[in-house]
Amino acid sequence: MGLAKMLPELIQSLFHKPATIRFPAERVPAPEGLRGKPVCDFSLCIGCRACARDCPAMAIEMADVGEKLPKPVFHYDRCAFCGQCADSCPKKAITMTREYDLASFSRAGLTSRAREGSQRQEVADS
Amino acid sequence: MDFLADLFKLLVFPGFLFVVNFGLFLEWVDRKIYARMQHRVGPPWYQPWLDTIKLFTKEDVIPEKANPFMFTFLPVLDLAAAVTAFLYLPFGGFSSVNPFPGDLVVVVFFLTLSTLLLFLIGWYSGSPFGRVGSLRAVTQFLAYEVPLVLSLLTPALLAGSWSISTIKIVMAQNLSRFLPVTLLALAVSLLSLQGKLLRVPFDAPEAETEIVAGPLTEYTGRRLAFIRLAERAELVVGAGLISNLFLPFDKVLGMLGFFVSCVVVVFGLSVLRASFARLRIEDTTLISWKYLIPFSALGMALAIMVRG
Amino acid sequence: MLEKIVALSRKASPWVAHFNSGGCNACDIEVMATITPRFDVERLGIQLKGSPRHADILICTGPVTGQIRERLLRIYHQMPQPKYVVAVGSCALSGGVFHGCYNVMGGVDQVIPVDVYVPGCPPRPDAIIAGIAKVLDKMQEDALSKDGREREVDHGC
Amino acid sequence: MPEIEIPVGPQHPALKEPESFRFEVDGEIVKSVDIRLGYVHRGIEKACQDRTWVQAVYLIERICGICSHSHTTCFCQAVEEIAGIEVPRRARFIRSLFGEMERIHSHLLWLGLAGHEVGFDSLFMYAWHDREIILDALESISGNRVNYGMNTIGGVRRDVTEKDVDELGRALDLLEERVKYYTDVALNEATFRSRLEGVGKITREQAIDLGTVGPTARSAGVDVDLRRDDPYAAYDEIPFRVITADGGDLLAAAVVRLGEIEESLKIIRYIIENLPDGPIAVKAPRRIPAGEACSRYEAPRGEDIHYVRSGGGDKPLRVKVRAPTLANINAVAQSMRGARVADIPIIIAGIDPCFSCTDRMVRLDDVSSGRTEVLTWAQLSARCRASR
Ligand code: SF4
Ligand code: SF4
Ligand code: SF4
Ligand code: SF4
Ligand code: SF4
Ligand code: SF4
Ligand code: SF4
Repeated sequence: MGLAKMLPELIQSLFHKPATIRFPAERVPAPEGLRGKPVCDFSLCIGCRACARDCPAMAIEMADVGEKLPKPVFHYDRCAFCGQCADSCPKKAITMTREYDLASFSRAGLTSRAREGSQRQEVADS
Repeated sequence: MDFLADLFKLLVFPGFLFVVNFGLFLEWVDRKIYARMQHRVGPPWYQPWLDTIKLFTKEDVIPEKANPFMFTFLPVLDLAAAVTAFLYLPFGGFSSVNPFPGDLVVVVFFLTLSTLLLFLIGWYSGSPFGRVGSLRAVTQFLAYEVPLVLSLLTPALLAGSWSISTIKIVMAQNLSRFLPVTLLALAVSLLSLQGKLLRVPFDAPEAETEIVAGPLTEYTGRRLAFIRLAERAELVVGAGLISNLFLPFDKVLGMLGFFVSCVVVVFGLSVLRASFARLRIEDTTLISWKYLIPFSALGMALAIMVRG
Repeated sequence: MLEKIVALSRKASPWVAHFNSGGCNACDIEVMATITPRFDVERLGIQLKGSPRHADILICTGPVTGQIRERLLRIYHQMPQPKYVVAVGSCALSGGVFHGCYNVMGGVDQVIPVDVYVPGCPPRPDAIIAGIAKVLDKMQEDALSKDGREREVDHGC
Repeated sequence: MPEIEIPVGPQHPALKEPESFRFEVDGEIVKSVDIRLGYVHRGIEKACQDRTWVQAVYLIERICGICSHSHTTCFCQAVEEIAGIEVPRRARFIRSLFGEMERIHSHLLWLGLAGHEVGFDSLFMYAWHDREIILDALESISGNRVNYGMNTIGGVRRDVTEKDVDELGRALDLLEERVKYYTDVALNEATFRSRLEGVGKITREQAIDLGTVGPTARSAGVDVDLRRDDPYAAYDEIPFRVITADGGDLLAAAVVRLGEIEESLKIIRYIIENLPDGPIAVKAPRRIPAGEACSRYEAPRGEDIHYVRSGGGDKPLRVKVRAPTLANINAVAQSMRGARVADIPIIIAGIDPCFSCTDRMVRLDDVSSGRTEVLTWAQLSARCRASR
């Protein structure tokens, strides 16, 4: 039993540098395996729909991007960042990037678009 | 001309503007020290001012259940009471607006008044949290008021006067002899001031996790700003009073000394806030009767003995 | 000049009320984590307030369940103008994994207007702070624009 | 003094989740409580029925973020039992590893919140600051701080690498020292202790009668722990102690939880030293053969039960979840009677509630008038009595 047990530590921390990371000015890189925004490399994708089938959040829509086969378009406003799509893809076309800072003013802005090389297309949110 | 000078005193220096700004400064000191003790960076120095400005520009809402007249009138009165209390304090080489032999009593009276106003503020806000908070504020008021007054009386006894400026002079002259004697009273008065300002461990009346924000729960915008300013002003008065009576550095260092001793007092209050858990309202009362009051009485007895 | 100060004060002193509108807890603990030493949002002037009456920003987590809807509206209406809403977590944005559940409205913006959307399940505290920082800029802009911002929602309550 | 009705929740600073308690108080004493649950009820059990087995795991994970690993492990174990899948040994060890890491983060979270409830914000800040250590470890192994997504039917999804083991070792050294410090502070700081001692007390008999589980039961002297009594994952190979105390009050709960953190640290050390080699998962079929199973798991807050039934298709026929807080909530109602208003938040916090898994509600659809009404506990029991 005692009073003010934390006092010594409290006073000590007055003389230490604070533990705060001054985000957004200062950023510590996210760990290697972070499950951030999933993106699809269309050059690998064969349009098999396995990703859309297994996505628990129905965040993947197979959309016509002007190529022969439909390609996955991600709705990040629904995505649970679980990485199942990357696991399910037989061609390893989907990678979970380390990008996590996705805040946006509108939900329409949270939809992935077709990559360079193919026709750009924006999929409006329903 | 006299009238203008008085108005200046009332509104600018040492009145309203000075008190409010100094209060906001002390709030920053308190928050910063508190944050640093928790390994955090804490708010920038201008934070309290911006908080206040923002509150003034927010929408004013009068809840349906509140009494509209009381709801508007009480916060202003609360601030007025706290500022008035300060006008009776001499500081930093300036004498008070109206020094007279019993001004210590007047200051304590105005401090008490603002607590009672807080009770009304909560009671008429029409929120159950406000009511519980108000009842607790009054219960707590009974607990800390006695030790606060007793411990403030200790230097008064030593100096043999009720006038703050006289006590101050006597204390400053005999600081090395009197300070050890008054240490006990100083500690008790810091603790009771903590209670008076409703801060941890005596923050049951505003306990966030129990009753949201107690009496302030329903207040928004300007009215909330007034109450908050009144609390800051009370902090200035409390810190000023203690620094006047116990740590009269300003007799040596002038204005700077006053600032320093106020910051020292606020530092003490912050340390208290950081190192304890909140006490239940019953325990507050109990601790007051069991420890604070006996110790403040002991402090007084010491003072009487020293004076012989 | 005065306008600028007011705008600055809006931006630099946001008080936040946090409301779980039916989420899974994870977003809530991440919101709580933003006030802890590692992230310490108090350095940005952000304070977590218990009473919606004191808040400028409502942080909402969760897909809005059938029961919570009415509460959410009530809390939103209790907040004084100008008020902003940040939806944190994918299920607050659209229902996320809870899409199609019988008791879920599917997103905070089905009930009250939302200013900033922060995806993630849960978003890292950094991402939440970035989202709040976004809304802060918007607050400043709104305060500088001609008539500030007055908006009222009527979603049938 | 007049009787005042105090609503706590659904939006209240003491509750991080929306739940509603109505207290009739007389002065500072609680006269009666009406608990109204159901604000977070999302209908997950029903939703599972139209998710595939793969998808259902992620949905189950989001029953609750704090013990997400507990729920998924419990669910996967049930499914694996139905399908007769033998989970590789390494996967079982990794499941236990995450289970213990989750326990540590959850108990530190509790300690911080308990501090916060009683106004001891320094403790809250410190505990949550050191909680980041374990969160960092979780994040760097699994890729997310809270919903780790480690489990899948048939094993785990990510392996623990050499590098992770090294980092974990360092984190353990740091945590061991900090946990000792918190144990000292939490159990010895007079003001904090006075807020816990004798508060929210239940006796051993009550704990058994009310069916409490986990630390709530163990703090009342009931020696139950599924990890020992009905081992799952790798617990049959891991030596550890079950911590019990006999106060039955919140202080005893703190003793149990802090003791469990220390024990968990030891378990983790054992696991990383004895991690077997091998595959981390076996492939599960998309269609699970017909059958049913019940699986139990010792979550940080107590026994979690999942009942799963498959009809042989690619979706579950029925999933039923009984989460620990539901078992413990009766203890809250019990110890709340006659409590002081000041103790309300800490008593609620005492069982470490998190309602997202507990929530259920009674909804009355009046077919003739088309009105929908949600009943409170009091209304429900009144109806029951009337119809008897
Ligand atoms: S990460 Fe998960 S939720 Fe997001 S798109 Fe992929 S499968 Fe769907
Ligand atoms: S699973 Fe892979 S290959 Fe198949 S559609 Fe999705 S991204 Fe393309
Ligand atoms: S977004 Fe994900 S983590 Fe956040 S509350 Fe919803 S399900 Fe939970
Ligand atoms: S009771 Fe809980 S677990 Fe069950 S469906 Fe409702 S929210 Fe989900
Ligand atoms: S599932 Fe039925 S038999 Fe089993 S513990 Fe619950 S009530 Fe008892
Ligand atoms: S007991 Fe609490 S932490 Fe565990 S699943 Fe339920 S809500 Fe989540
Ligand atoms: S006993 Fe209550 S909680 Fe359990 S299944 Fe029946 S209604 Fe639901």
